[in-house]
Amino acid sequence: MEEARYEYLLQLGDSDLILGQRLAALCGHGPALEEDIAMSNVALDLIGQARFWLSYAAEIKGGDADEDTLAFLRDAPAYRNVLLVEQPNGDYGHTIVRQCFYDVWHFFVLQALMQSTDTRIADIAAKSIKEVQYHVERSGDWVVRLGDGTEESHRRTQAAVDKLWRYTGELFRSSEAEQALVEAGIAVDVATLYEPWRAHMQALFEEATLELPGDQPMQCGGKHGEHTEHLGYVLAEMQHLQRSYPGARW
Amino acid sequence: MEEARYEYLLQLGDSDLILGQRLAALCGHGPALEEDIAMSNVALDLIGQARFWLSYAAEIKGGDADEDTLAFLRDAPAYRNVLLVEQPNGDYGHTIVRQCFYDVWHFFVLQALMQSTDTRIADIAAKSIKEVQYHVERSGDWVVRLGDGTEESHRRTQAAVDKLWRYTGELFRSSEAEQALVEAGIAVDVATLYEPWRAHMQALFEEATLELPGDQPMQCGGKHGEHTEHLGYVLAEMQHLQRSYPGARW
Amino acid sequence: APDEAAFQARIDEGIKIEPKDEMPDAYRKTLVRQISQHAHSEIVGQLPEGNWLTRAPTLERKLILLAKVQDEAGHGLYLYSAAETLGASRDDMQADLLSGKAKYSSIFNYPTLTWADIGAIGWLVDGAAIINQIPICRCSYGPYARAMVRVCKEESFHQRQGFDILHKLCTGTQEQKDMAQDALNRWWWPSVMMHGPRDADSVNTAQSMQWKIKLFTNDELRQKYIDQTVPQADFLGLTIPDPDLKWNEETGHYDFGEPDWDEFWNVLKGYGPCNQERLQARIDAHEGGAWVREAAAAHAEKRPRRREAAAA
Amino acid sequence: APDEAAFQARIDEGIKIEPKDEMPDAYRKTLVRQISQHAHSEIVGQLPEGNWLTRAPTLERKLILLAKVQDEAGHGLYLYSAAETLGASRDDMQADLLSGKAKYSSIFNYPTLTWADIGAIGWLVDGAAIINQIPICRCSYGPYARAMVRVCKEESFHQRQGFDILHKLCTGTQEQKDMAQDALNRWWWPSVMMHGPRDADSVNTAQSMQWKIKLFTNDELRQKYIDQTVPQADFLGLTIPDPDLKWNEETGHYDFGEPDWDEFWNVLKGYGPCNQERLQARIDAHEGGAWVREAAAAHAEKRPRRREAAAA
Repeated sequence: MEEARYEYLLQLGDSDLILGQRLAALCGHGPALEEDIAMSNVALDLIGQARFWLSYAAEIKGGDADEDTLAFLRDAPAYRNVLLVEQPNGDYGHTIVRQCFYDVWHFFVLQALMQSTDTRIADIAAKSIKEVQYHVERSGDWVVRLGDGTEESHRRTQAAVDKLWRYTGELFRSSEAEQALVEAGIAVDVATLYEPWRAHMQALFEEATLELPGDQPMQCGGKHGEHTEHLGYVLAEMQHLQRSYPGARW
Repeated sequence: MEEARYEYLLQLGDSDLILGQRLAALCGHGPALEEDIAMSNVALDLIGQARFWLSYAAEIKGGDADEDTLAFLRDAPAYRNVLLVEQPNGDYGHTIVRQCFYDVWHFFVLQALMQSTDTRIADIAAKSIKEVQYHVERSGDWVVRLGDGTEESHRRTQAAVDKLWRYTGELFRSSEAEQALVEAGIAVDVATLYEPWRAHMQALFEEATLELPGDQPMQCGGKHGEHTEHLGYVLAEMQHLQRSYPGARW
Repeated sequence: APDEAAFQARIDEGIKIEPKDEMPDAYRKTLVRQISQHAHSEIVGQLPEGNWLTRAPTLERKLILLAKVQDEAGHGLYLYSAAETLGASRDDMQADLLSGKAKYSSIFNYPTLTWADIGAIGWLVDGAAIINQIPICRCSYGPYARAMVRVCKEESFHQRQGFDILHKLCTGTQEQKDMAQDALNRWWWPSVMMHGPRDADSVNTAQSMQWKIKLFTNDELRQKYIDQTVPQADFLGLTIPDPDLKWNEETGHYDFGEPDWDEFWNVLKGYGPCNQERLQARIDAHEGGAWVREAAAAHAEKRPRRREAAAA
Repeated sequence: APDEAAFQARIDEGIKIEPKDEMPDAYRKTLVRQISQHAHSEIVGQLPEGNWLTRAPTLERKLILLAKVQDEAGHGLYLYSAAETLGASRDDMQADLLSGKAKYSSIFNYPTLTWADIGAIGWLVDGAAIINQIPICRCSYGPYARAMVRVCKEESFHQRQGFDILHKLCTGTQEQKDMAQDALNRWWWPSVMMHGPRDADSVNTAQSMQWKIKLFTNDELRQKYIDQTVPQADFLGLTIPDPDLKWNEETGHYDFGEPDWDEFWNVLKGYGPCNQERLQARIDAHEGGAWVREAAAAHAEKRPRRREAAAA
């Protein structure tokens, strides 16, 4: 069970971390100053939450593991984030759609985890959910603005939806580690979140005049370390300093 | 003197290696199949030559240094390549102009080094110069084609010239290590190569209907480890595997 | 038709068909489709391996990989030329690739996630390709057969290089061995599917075999591939991820399990892990290079005019 | 002019000028130029530090840096708002930045090459900025003075964070100490030049001082900066790269060498190591974000119309 709990905490922490890392790269390059600031806030929240999850994971792992050894000294196959969050920022339409898909899922996950029988998990979820509530509102607002904005913004945003949709299936499919924990009341059964997530998206997309894609084969693998080709580059950059000066303290 | 020779070999090897690395990233993404193949040839030549220089440098350094420890375990401030070669590929105009500036300089350097009193250096130069002769022809041809092609290609290529020109001054300025070696007949005094290089460029640019930029302050620093912000990213990617699995053999 | 009978008779006698020979339209079309598809596979095949060019772990490995990816571009060139002898134009073929009309080998829609994948591609993917291609060296269409001789020679060199990468990993640290096993786990089934669908589900095989464009069926090639590869995996100390795999004394072949054919068809229909990325990379290269090709054409036209003006 | 005399009298009495007050055109223009230049510096100043956001060595350092870069965007916002109270429009000010007409602090045209540079920027660059800005908290124009109070509070927090980065390096491995010293070597002189040219070469100073927009001369600020910073360098165990630097008992200040003013003017004229990259990054962000801003505007216009339609 401890191994499963460790894996599960990595799933939660790695997804927050990698999405935070992607957003951090946008800082100073956003479409408007206010946007830059708001997006940095989301990145700050996500990386902050990642620290909670990874610190807890490190305690379970024991030894000299800590949030930083987990973040900086695992190679891509040991990362457990969902594929969605490692996709490139692309244009702002892609950034926002990726964010919206994740935020709404993230909210439902944390909402359920507040009832976790693991009180440490429940506490982290309770601390995080207010931040994520704001993320949901913000990315949803932008999906509507971009979807129902100009012809160009509509086209770009629909293209982002069509491109990123294939990474949403994984959000609702449990890994083996997760399944074991669901039975113990520790983890949420993500399959049960699909209907509310989809209903939320449907309402939002209607307002945004965007179309939800039809059924199609989904890309999975992140939760057991089979990523897309992007993650290796993200980590090479993120980990370079820690890897290059082994044992140094920063 | 051995320290100066080591530094000088790094200058030669690092410049070849980083330019080869930049070109390798283009492989499979060039503007035409034949171009892809030709550009890969240049990359192969440059990385091959880098191996000669770095192996010699490693012998001087001694211990368990070899071409790979030098290539993969030095961080940016220890790299000695000129700034020109670490500049991004940009569009193909930038790639070609960067190449042309380097190739012509490279040719004159090797031509002079064939007379080096260090016979190992003279041998490597003699082995390499035929390859570089071909590089000079090829990038020169393309500068003419792009400069005297369409209006768009002329504009793009002139923009590349204007942008990259500021990195050419460094090619003709000796580092301290170099100066010491020049006196011993080991290194070439690069200042003496400026006139022939410029004459070559002038003739080429005339045919290409391009303008050589006027005098302006030049960017230097690569030869003593002060690089542009690009090199750190190049190395993070290039070195990730070696850094992540210390001590492994590949 | 009497012409077709005469044509078939020549093929049956083992006479090579050459570009200027008469040939049935269907023969020509089948060949153009197959050769151009093969050429596209070489071109798109540069991408998964190219993904590790900037990250190869030693300078020597970087050079070897770069030379290999370059060879693939070269194979693409010979093959486009072979298809051109049949009246197809390279521009049209490439347009078909970029529009998604023409296919390329589905194997290249899988991602390269670790350095071990570069070994696995050389060993398994090139290994399977060679099994498919060696018979084509004897196919009825001369230019295709001759191009294939050259391709196969280089591919077998590549295969040994891939095997060598894995061998180094398998004699390395535990992490490296795990990396190698993980790569085999991911590439095994896709490579087994490289020989195409089961014979029962394969269209056109009979006609192609009659024309000696195809000399063995998919299932025959697959068996040959597996028989050849299993001992190599044993040598490396790796476990092939097929619980049904076992030596059959009676047949003198390995029995093996059923690949996930749903996955095969999904990837073929465009839903593999990297279909979008691969095609987009080619489209980006093509569109991003348009101004360069136009400049070269414009300059080529100017140059002789300049010369004339200078001479006048 | 009698109006100007009255205006000057109010300033001399220490009365703050507020947006709706009458003021001489030259006062207004000087302030707009200075405040917008300051705002631009905050915005462009995000870039050199932003260069290490994806590479910060710990998660905590990454968060601290991200929060800092975000603060800079916030400072840009307050400052643009302060300039807007003088009738300048943010769009115009940004257009002037992107066209190269408006300046920003030259220090941001230097590259961040190692993690130690992030420490050096916090310690030296923010340190020098605070010295320049603290007097502005008492300047004659109310909105500018109030914005600066907020900015200075955050900057001094940033300065401590930068110092802490270097302190960690200086108590770390030899490689880390070397990294810190190297950063000091590169950032020292540019930071000393942040107070502007020598008083003898500085234009407009007299008028600005009379208007209490400027309260100290460049050379006074520079001396204050050096006096404050040298003991900090000593504490870190780092050597300031100025052979002429020494304590002067008589004056109670440090004597110091002459910066390379040629470099200063070159960077100001656009020939620094990163001028092109910094401006290009801002242009790319502006142009790449145009469709997003247009969409937001279009949607804002649609929304009330929809509501009306729904209500009708």
